[in-house]
Amino acid sequence: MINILFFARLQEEAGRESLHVEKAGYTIRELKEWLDEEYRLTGLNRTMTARNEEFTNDDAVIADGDTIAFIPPVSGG
Amino acid sequence: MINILFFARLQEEAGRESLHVEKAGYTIRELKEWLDEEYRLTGLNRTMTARNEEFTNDDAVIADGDTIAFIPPVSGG
Amino acid sequence: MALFEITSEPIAADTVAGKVKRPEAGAVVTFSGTVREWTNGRRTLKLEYEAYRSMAVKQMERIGQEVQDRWPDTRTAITHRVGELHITETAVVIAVSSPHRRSAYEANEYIIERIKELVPIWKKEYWEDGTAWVGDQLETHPYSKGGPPLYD
Amino acid sequence: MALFEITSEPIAADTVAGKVKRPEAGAVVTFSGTVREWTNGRRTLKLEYEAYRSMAVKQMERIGQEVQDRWPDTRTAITHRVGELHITETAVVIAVSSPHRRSAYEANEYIIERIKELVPIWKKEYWEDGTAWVGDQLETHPYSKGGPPLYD
Repeated sequence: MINILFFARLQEEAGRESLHVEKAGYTIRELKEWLDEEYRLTGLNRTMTARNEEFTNDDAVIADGDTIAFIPPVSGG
Repeated sequence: MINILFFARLQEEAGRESLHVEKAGYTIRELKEWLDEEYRLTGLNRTMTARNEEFTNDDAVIADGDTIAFIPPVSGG
Repeated sequence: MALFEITSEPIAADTVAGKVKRPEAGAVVTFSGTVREWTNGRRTLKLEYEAYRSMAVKQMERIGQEVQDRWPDTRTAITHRVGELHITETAVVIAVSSPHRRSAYEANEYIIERIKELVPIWKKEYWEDGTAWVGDQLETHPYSKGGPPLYD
Repeated sequence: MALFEITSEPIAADTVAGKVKRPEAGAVVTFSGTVREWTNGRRTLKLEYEAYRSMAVKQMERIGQEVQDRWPDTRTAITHRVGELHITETAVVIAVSSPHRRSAYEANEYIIERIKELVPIWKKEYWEDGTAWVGDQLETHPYSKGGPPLYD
Protein backbone atom coordinates (compact mmCIF):
# COMPACT_ATOMS: atom_id res chain seq x y z
CA MET A 1 0.00 0.00 0.00
CA ILE A 2 1.10 3.56 -0.66
CA ASN A 3 -0.31 6.77 0.73
CA ILE A 4 -1.15 9.65 -1.65
CA LEU A 5 -1.66 13.23 -0.42
CA PHE A 6 -3.46 16.03 -2.25
CA PHE A 7 -3.24 19.75 -1.48
CA ALA A 8 -4.77 23.05 -2.52
CA ARG A 9 -6.59 22.89 -5.87
CA LEU A 10 -5.78 19.20 -6.34
CA GLN A 11 -7.42 18.42 -3.03
CA GLU A 12 -10.57 20.26 -4.09
CA GLU A 13 -10.57 18.45 -7.45
CA ALA A 14 -10.02 15.02 -5.92
CA GLY A 15 -12.56 15.76 -3.22
CA ARG A 16 -10.25 14.16 -0.67
CA GLU A 17 -7.03 14.74 1.24
CA SER A 18 -5.53 11.30 0.75
CA LEU A 19 -5.83 7.97 -0.94
CA HIS A 20 -4.48 4.51 -0.04
CA VAL A 21 -3.77 2.33 -3.06
CA GLU A 22 -1.77 -0.75 -4.08
CA LYS A 23 0.67 0.96 -6.43
CA ALA A 24 4.10 0.00 -5.10
CA GLY A 25 6.45 -0.58 -8.06
CA TYR A 26 4.88 2.20 -10.16
CA THR A 27 7.00 5.15 -11.19
CA ILE A 28 5.71 8.62 -10.28
CA ARG A 29 4.92 9.10 -13.99
CA GLU A 30 2.83 5.94 -14.09
CA LEU A 31 1.02 6.95 -10.91
CA LYS A 32 0.20 10.35 -12.42
CA GLU A 33 -1.16 8.68 -15.57
CA TRP A 34 -3.30 6.35 -13.49
CA LEU A 35 -4.64 9.24 -11.37
CA ASP A 36 -5.40 11.25 -14.49
CA GLU A 37 -7.51 8.40 -15.91
CA GLU A 38 -9.15 7.39 -12.67
CA TYR A 39 -9.82 10.75 -11.04
CA ARG A 40 -9.59 13.22 -13.96
CA LEU A 41 -7.11 15.39 -12.04
CA THR A 42 -5.98 18.23 -14.31
CA GLY A 43 -2.56 19.78 -14.38
CA LEU A 44 -0.69 16.89 -12.75
CA ASN A 45 2.04 17.55 -15.31
CA ARG A 46 2.57 20.97 -13.69
CA THR A 47 2.72 19.44 -10.25
CA MET A 48 5.84 18.63 -8.28
CA THR A 49 5.99 15.40 -6.39
CA ALA A 50 7.39 14.60 -2.96
CA ARG A 51 8.18 11.11 -1.77
CA ASN A 52 8.39 10.83 2.00
CA GLU A 53 8.61 14.63 2.31
CA GLU A 54 11.48 15.14 -0.15
CA PHE A 55 11.05 16.40 -3.70
CA THR A 56 11.51 13.67 -6.28
CA ASN A 57 11.07 13.27 -10.04
CA ASP A 58 8.81 11.39 -12.44
CA ASP A 59 11.23 8.48 -12.90
CA ALA A 60 11.37 7.58 -9.22
CA VAL A 61 9.95 4.17 -8.37
CA ILE A 62 7.49 3.99 -5.51
CA ALA A 63 8.13 1.51 -2.69
CA ASP A 64 5.58 -0.09 -0.43
CA GLY A 65 4.76 2.22 2.47
CA ASP A 66 5.85 5.40 0.69
CA THR A 67 3.92 8.63 1.10
CA ILE A 68 3.57 10.41 -2.24
CA ALA A 69 2.43 14.04 -2.14
CA PHE A 70 1.47 16.11 -5.16
CA ILE A 71 2.67 19.67 -4.72
CA PRO A 72 1.00 22.29 -6.91
CA PRO A 73 3.08 25.46 -7.41
CA VAL A 74 3.67 26.78 -3.90
CA SER A 75 2.73 30.30 -2.88
CA GLY A 76 3.80 30.73 0.73
CA GLY A 77 5.56 33.76 2.14
CA MET B 1 24.89 85.77 22.83
CA ILE B 2 25.34 82.40 21.22
CA ASN B 3 24.81 78.97 22.72
CA ILE B 4 27.51 76.30 22.28
CA LEU B 5 26.80 72.57 22.86
CA PHE B 6 29.36 69.84 23.53
CA PHE B 7 28.80 66.09 23.22
CA ALA B 8 30.57 62.80 23.89
CA ARG B 9 34.33 63.16 24.32
CA LEU B 10 34.22 66.93 23.77
CA GLN B 11 31.76 67.26 26.62
CA GLU B 12 34.08 65.32 28.91
CA GLU B 13 37.05 67.45 27.83
CA ALA B 14 35.20 70.74 28.23
CA GLY B 15 33.77 69.55 31.52
CA ARG B 16 30.43 71.06 30.54
CA GLU B 17 27.45 70.52 28.27
CA SER B 18 27.09 74.08 27.05
CA LEU B 19 28.57 77.54 27.03
CA HIS B 20 26.98 80.96 26.47
CA VAL B 21 29.34 83.49 24.91
CA GLU B 22 29.28 86.79 22.98
CA LYS B 23 30.63 85.51 19.66
CA ALA B 24 28.01 86.57 17.14
CA GLY B 25 29.78 87.61 13.92
CA TYR B 26 32.49 84.94 14.25
CA THR B 27 32.80 82.26 11.62
CA ILE B 28 32.70 78.64 12.79
CA ARG B 29 36.43 78.47 12.04
CA GLU B 30 37.16 81.46 14.28
CA LEU B 31 35.00 80.02 17.03
CA LYS B 32 36.93 76.72 16.85
CA GLU B 33 40.24 78.60 17.08
CA TRP B 34 39.01 80.55 20.06
CA LEU B 35 37.78 77.37 21.83
CA ASP B 36 41.05 75.64 21.11
CA GLU B 37 42.99 78.45 22.80
CA GLU B 38 40.59 79.02 25.64
CA TYR B 39 39.57 75.46 26.54
CA ARG B 40 42.33 73.28 24.97
CA LEU B 41 39.73 71.15 23.19
CA THR B 42 41.55 68.65 20.99
CA GLY B 43 40.40 67.36 17.66
CA LEU B 44 38.01 70.21 16.86
CA ASN B 45 39.33 69.96 13.31
CA ARG B 46 37.84 66.46 13.12
CA THR B 47 34.53 67.68 14.42
CA MET B 48 31.44 68.51 12.41
CA THR B 49 29.44 71.55 13.33
CA ALA B 50 25.71 72.10 13.44
CA ARG B 51 24.06 75.49 13.54
CA ASN B 52 20.50 75.40 14.82
CA GLU B 53 20.39 71.62 14.34
CA GLU B 54 21.54 71.56 10.71
CA PHE B 55 25.06 70.63 9.62
CA THR B 56 27.07 73.63 8.49
CA ASN B 57 30.67 74.38 7.50
CA ASP B 58 33.65 76.34 8.83
CA ASP B 59 32.93 79.43 6.75
CA ALA B 60 29.44 79.97 8.13
CA VAL B 61 29.00 83.18 10.09
CA ILE B 62 27.32 82.89 13.47
CA ALA B 63 24.32 85.10 14.21
CA ASP B 64 23.13 86.30 17.57
CA GLY B 65 20.91 83.66 19.19
CA ASP B 66 22.36 80.77 17.18
CA THR B 67 22.94 77.39 18.79
CA ILE B 68 26.26 75.92 17.66
CA ALA B 69 26.84 72.21 18.37
CA PHE B 70 30.13 70.39 17.87
CA ILE B 71 29.48 66.90 16.56
CA PRO B 72 32.32 64.40 16.99
CA PRO B 73 32.16 61.45 14.55
CA VAL B 74 28.81 59.85 15.22
CA SER B 75 28.44 56.17 16.13
CA GLY B 76 24.76 55.48 16.49
CA GLY B 77 22.98 52.48 15.08
CA MET C 1 11.97 26.40 21.07
CA ALA C 2 11.61 25.41 17.41
CA LEU C 3 13.52 27.57 14.94
CA PHE C 4 11.29 26.47 12.04
CA GLU C 5 7.58 26.44 12.70
CA ILE C 6 4.14 26.29 11.13
CA THR C 7 1.44 27.76 13.32
CA SER C 8 -2.24 28.60 13.12
CA GLU C 9 -1.88 31.36 15.71
CA PRO C 10 -0.98 35.02 15.03
CA ILE C 11 2.80 35.55 14.80
CA ALA C 12 4.67 38.18 16.80
CA ALA C 13 7.84 39.16 14.94
CA ASP C 14 9.59 39.87 18.25
CA THR C 15 9.07 36.25 19.32
CA VAL C 16 10.75 34.97 16.16
CA ALA C 17 13.55 37.54 16.43
CA GLY C 18 14.07 36.54 20.05
CA LYS C 19 15.04 33.03 18.93
CA VAL C 20 18.09 34.28 17.03
CA LYS C 21 19.41 36.93 19.44
CA ARG C 22 22.78 36.11 20.98
CA PRO C 23 25.79 37.92 22.44
CA GLU C 24 27.85 37.52 19.23
CA ALA C 25 25.19 39.14 17.04
CA GLY C 26 25.00 42.88 16.52
CA ALA C 27 22.27 42.77 13.89
CA VAL C 28 18.87 41.14 13.58
CA VAL C 29 16.99 41.55 10.30
CA THR C 30 13.34 40.54 10.32
CA PHE C 31 11.02 40.17 7.35
CA SER C 32 7.27 40.06 7.86
CA GLY C 33 5.08 39.11 4.94
CA THR C 34 1.68 40.65 5.52
CA VAL C 35 -1.65 40.32 3.74
CA ARG C 36 -1.95 43.10 1.18
CA GLU C 37 -5.32 44.49 0.19
CA TRP C 38 -4.59 45.40 -3.44
CA THR C 39 -2.69 43.40 -6.06
CA ASN C 40 -2.67 44.65 -9.66
CA GLY C 41 -5.84 46.62 -9.02
CA ARG C 42 -7.70 43.63 -7.58
CA ARG C 43 -8.96 43.77 -4.01
CA THR C 44 -8.25 40.92 -1.61
CA LEU C 45 -10.77 40.32 1.16
CA LYS C 46 -8.88 37.58 2.97
CA LEU C 47 -6.44 34.74 2.35
CA GLU C 48 -6.37 31.13 3.35
CA TYR C 49 -3.03 29.38 3.78
CA GLU C 50 -2.71 25.62 3.69
CA ALA C 51 0.49 23.68 4.36
CA TYR C 52 1.85 20.18 4.07
CA ARG C 53 3.03 20.79 7.59
CA SER C 54 5.63 18.10 8.24
CA MET C 55 7.26 18.60 4.84
CA ALA C 56 7.08 22.39 5.15
CA VAL C 57 9.07 22.24 8.38
CA LYS C 58 11.61 19.92 6.74
CA GLN C 59 12.00 22.29 3.78
CA MET C 60 12.43 25.29 6.07
CA GLU C 61 15.13 23.36 7.92
CA ARG C 62 16.76 22.62 4.57
CA ILE C 63 16.76 26.34 3.75
CA GLY C 64 18.22 27.02 7.20
CA GLN C 65 21.04 24.62 6.36
CA GLU C 66 21.68 26.32 3.00
CA VAL C 67 21.92 29.65 4.80
CA GLN C 68 24.30 28.20 7.37
CA ASP C 69 26.53 26.98 4.54
CA ARG C 70 26.54 30.32 2.69
CA TRP C 71 26.62 32.68 5.68
CA PRO C 72 28.19 30.64 8.49
CA ASP C 73 27.95 33.44 11.05
CA THR C 74 24.15 33.76 10.82
CA ARG C 75 21.39 32.20 12.87
CA THR C 76 17.91 31.80 11.33
CA ALA C 77 14.33 31.30 12.52
CA ILE C 78 11.19 31.09 10.38
CA THR C 79 7.54 30.92 11.39
CA HIS C 80 4.79 30.57 8.79
CA ARG C 81 1.14 30.85 9.63
CA VAL C 82 -1.68 28.78 8.15
CA GLY C 83 -5.46 29.19 8.16
CA GLU C 84 -7.54 32.26 7.44
CA LEU C 85 -5.72 35.60 7.42
CA HIS C 86 -7.10 39.09 7.04
CA ILE C 87 -5.64 42.30 5.60
CA THR C 88 -2.41 43.43 7.39
CA GLU C 89 -2.10 40.14 9.29
CA THR C 90 1.30 38.47 9.20
CA ALA C 91 1.69 35.28 7.14
CA VAL C 92 5.41 34.70 7.63
CA VAL C 93 8.26 36.02 9.76
CA ILE C 94 11.90 35.41 8.91
CA ALA C 95 14.53 36.47 11.46
CA VAL C 96 18.27 36.35 10.85
CA SER C 97 20.97 37.48 13.26
CA SER C 98 24.64 38.00 12.49
CA PRO C 99 27.65 39.75 14.03
CA HIS C 100 27.66 42.34 11.22
CA ARG C 101 24.54 43.46 9.39
CA ARG C 102 25.37 42.73 5.74
CA SER C 103 25.00 38.96 6.01
CA ALA C 104 21.76 39.29 7.99
CA TYR C 105 20.18 41.34 5.18
CA GLU C 106 21.50 39.05 2.44
CA ALA C 107 20.50 35.82 4.12
CA ASN C 108 17.07 37.16 4.98
CA GLU C 109 16.27 38.07 1.38
CA TYR C 110 17.64 34.73 0.17
CA ILE C 111 15.32 32.89 2.55
CA ILE C 112 12.11 34.52 1.37
CA GLU C 113 13.05 33.70 -2.25
CA ARG C 114 13.67 30.08 -1.29
CA ILE C 115 10.46 29.80 0.71
CA LYS C 116 8.54 30.83 -2.38
CA GLU C 117 10.27 28.10 -4.38
CA LEU C 118 10.51 25.20 -1.97
CA VAL C 119 8.13 25.20 0.94
CA PRO C 120 4.81 23.38 0.41
CA ILE C 121 2.46 26.14 1.51
CA TRP C 122 -0.42 27.38 -0.62
CA LYS C 123 -2.39 30.55 -0.55
CA LYS C 124 -5.99 30.84 -1.66
CA GLU C 125 -7.06 34.36 -2.51
CA TYR C 126 -10.57 35.52 -1.73
CA TRP C 127 -11.14 38.50 -3.99
CA GLU C 128 -14.25 40.61 -4.23
CA ASP C 129 -15.03 38.76 -7.47
CA GLY C 130 -13.90 35.20 -6.94
CA THR C 131 -11.31 32.86 -5.42
CA ALA C 132 -8.19 31.08 -6.66
CA TRP C 133 -5.21 29.14 -5.45
CA VAL C 134 -2.34 31.52 -6.17
CA GLY C 135 0.39 30.27 -8.49
CA ASP C 136 -1.78 27.44 -9.70
CA GLN C 137 -2.74 28.89 -13.05
CA LEU C 138 -0.87 28.56 -16.30
CA GLU C 139 -0.46 32.32 -16.67
CA THR C 140 1.39 32.77 -13.39
CA HIS C 141 4.43 30.62 -12.70
CA PRO C 142 4.12 26.99 -13.69
CA TYR C 143 7.09 24.90 -12.59
CA SER C 144 8.33 24.50 -16.14
CA LYS C 145 9.59 28.10 -15.94
CA GLY C 146 11.80 27.63 -12.93
CA GLY C 147 10.37 25.74 -10.02
CA PRO C 148 12.14 24.05 -7.16
CA PRO C 149 15.17 21.91 -7.90
CA LEU C 150 14.57 18.19 -8.00
CA TYR C 151 16.02 15.91 -5.39
CA ASP C 152 16.26 12.17 -5.93
CA MET D 1 2.60 58.26 17.19
CA ALA D 2 6.02 59.61 16.22
CA LEU D 3 7.69 57.85 13.31
CA PHE D 4 11.15 59.08 14.38
CA GLU D 5 11.99 58.79 18.03
CA ILE D 6 14.77 58.87 20.60
CA THR D 7 13.90 56.99 23.77
CA SER D 8 15.58 55.92 26.98
CA GLU D 9 13.23 52.93 27.35
CA PRO D 10 13.74 49.43 25.89
CA ILE D 11 12.53 49.20 22.28
CA ALA D 12 10.12 46.52 21.04
CA ALA D 13 10.68 45.95 17.32
CA ASP D 14 7.00 45.03 16.91
CA THR D 15 5.98 48.47 18.15
CA VAL D 16 8.15 50.19 15.55
CA ALA D 17 6.99 47.79 12.83
CA GLY D 18 3.39 48.45 13.82
CA LYS D 19 3.82 52.11 12.87
CA VAL D 20 4.45 51.27 9.20
CA LYS D 21 1.91 48.49 8.64
CA ARG D 22 -0.89 49.38 6.22
CA PRO D 23 -3.28 47.61 3.83
CA GLU D 24 -1.16 48.49 0.75
CA ALA D 25 2.01 46.93 2.21
CA GLY D 26 2.80 43.25 1.81
CA ALA D 27 6.28 43.45 3.33
CA VAL D 28 7.79 44.87 6.48
CA VAL D 29 11.57 44.68 6.93
CA THR D 30 12.89 45.44 10.38
CA PHE D 31 16.49 45.94 11.42
CA SER D 32 17.47 45.74 15.07
CA GLY D 33 20.94 46.84 16.06
CA THR D 34 21.84 45.01 19.25
CA VAL D 35 24.75 45.27 21.66
CA ARG D 36 27.41 42.75 20.66
CA GLU D 37 29.70 41.25 23.24
CA TRP D 38 32.81 40.75 21.08
CA THR D 39 34.36 43.14 18.55
CA ASN D 40 37.73 42.27 17.04
CA GLY D 41 38.49 40.00 19.98
CA ARG D 42 37.70 42.69 22.54
CA ARG D 43 34.92 42.12 25.05
CA THR D 44 32.26 44.75 25.61
CA LEU D 45 30.65 44.88 29.05
CA LYS D 46 28.07 47.56 28.27
CA LEU D 47 27.50 50.61 26.09
CA GLU D 48 26.32 54.10 26.77
CA TYR D 49 24.51 56.02 24.05
CA GLU D 50 24.24 59.79 24.12
CA ALA D 51 22.24 61.87 21.63
CA TYR D 52 21.76 65.47 20.65
CA ARG D 53 18.11 64.59 20.83
CA SER D 54 16.32 67.37 18.97
CA MET D 55 18.84 67.33 16.13
CA ALA D 56 18.88 63.53 16.02
CA VAL D 57 15.12 63.49 15.45
CA LYS D 58 15.48 66.13 12.72
CA GLN D 59 18.20 64.10 10.99
CA MET D 60 16.13 60.93 11.17
CA GLU D 61 13.25 62.85 9.59
CA ARG D 62 15.64 64.03 6.88
CA ILE D 63 16.64 60.41 6.19
CA GLY D 64 12.95 59.49 6.11
CA GLN D 65 12.46 62.15 3.43
CA GLU D 66 15.41 60.85 1.40
CA VAL D 67 13.89 57.38 1.52
CA GLN D 68 10.50 58.72 0.46
CA ASP D 69 12.14 60.39 -2.55
CA ARG D 70 14.05 57.26 -3.60
CA TRP D 71 11.45 54.59 -2.77
CA PRO D 72 8.11 56.45 -2.93
CA ASP D 73 6.05 53.40 -2.03
CA THR D 74 7.76 52.83 1.34
CA ARG D 75 6.85 53.98 4.82
CA THR D 76 9.59 54.31 7.47
CA ALA D 77 9.85 54.44 11.26
CA ILE D 78 13.03 54.66 13.35
CA THR D 79 13.51 54.47 17.10
CA HIS D 80 16.95 54.89 18.67
CA ARG D 81 17.63 54.27 22.31
CA VAL D 82 19.95 56.28 24.55
CA GLY D 83 21.43 55.61 27.98
CA GLU D 84 23.09 52.49 29.31
CA LEU D 85 22.64 49.29 27.28
CA HIS D 86 23.75 45.76 28.04
CA ILE D 87 24.71 42.83 25.82
CA THR D 88 21.89 41.76 23.42
CA GLU D 89 19.79 44.86 24.21
CA THR D 90 18.45 46.77 21.21
CA ALA D 91 19.98 50.17 20.40
CA VAL D 92 18.04 50.95 17.24
CA VAL D 93 15.08 49.62 15.31
CA ILE D 94 14.39 50.57 11.70
CA ALA D 95 11.10 49.44 10.15
CA VAL D 96 10.20 49.87 6.48
CA SER D 97 7.02 48.68 4.81
CA SER D 98 6.32 48.49 1.08
CA PRO D 99 3.86 46.81 -1.27
CA HIS D 100 6.61 44.52 -2.60
CA ARG D 101 9.57 43.37 -0.58
CA ARG D 102 12.56 44.53 -2.65
CA SER D 103 12.21 48.21 -1.81
CA ALA D 104 11.67 47.48 1.89
CA TYR D 105 15.01 45.62 2.06
CA GLU D 106 16.85 48.26 0.04
CA ALA D 107 15.47 51.23 1.92
CA ASN D 108 16.13 49.57 5.27
CA GLU D 109 19.79 48.99 4.53
CA TYR D 110 20.16 52.52 3.15
CA ILE D 111 18.74 53.93 6.38
CA ILE D 112 21.19 52.22 8.71
CA GLU D 113 24.08 53.46 6.56
CA ARG D 114 22.72 57.02 6.71
CA ILE D 115 22.12 56.87 10.46
CA LYS D 116 25.77 56.01 10.94
CA GLU D 117 26.75 59.05 8.87
CA LEU D 118 24.26 61.71 9.86
CA VAL D 119 22.51 61.25 13.16
CA PRO D 120 24.17 62.87 16.19
CA ILE D 121 24.26 59.87 18.49
CA TRP D 122 27.42 58.64 20.19
CA LYS D 123 28.32 55.33 21.69
CA LYS D 124 30.75 54.92 24.55
CA GLU D 125 32.19 51.41 24.84
CA TYR D 126 32.91 49.96 28.26
CA TRP D 127 35.39 47.17 27.61
CA GLU D 128 36.95 44.88 30.17
CA ASP D 129 40.09 46.98 29.82
CA GLY D 130 38.94 50.56 29.35
CA THR D 131 36.41 52.91 27.79
CA ALA D 132 36.23 55.02 24.63
CA TRP D 133 33.82 57.02 22.57
CA VAL D 134 33.53 54.95 19.42
CA GLY D 135 34.47 56.62 16.14
CA ASP D 136 36.25 59.41 17.94
CA GLN D 137 39.77 58.17 17.42
CA LEU D 138 42.02 58.91 14.48
CA GLU D 139 42.38 55.24 13.57
CA THR D 140 38.67 54.63 13.10
CA HIS D 141 36.71 56.89 10.78
CA PRO D 142 37.53 60.58 11.03
CA TYR D 143 35.25 62.76 8.94
CA SER D 144 38.02 63.57 6.50
CA LYS D 145 37.56 60.07 5.05
CA GLY D 146 33.91 60.44 4.21
CA GLY D 147 31.67 61.92 6.83
CA PRO D 148 28.27 63.48 6.46
CA PRO D 149 27.62 65.86 3.60
CA LEU D 150 27.72 69.54 4.48
CA TYR D 151 24.57 71.62 4.37
CA ASP D 152 24.74 75.42 4.27
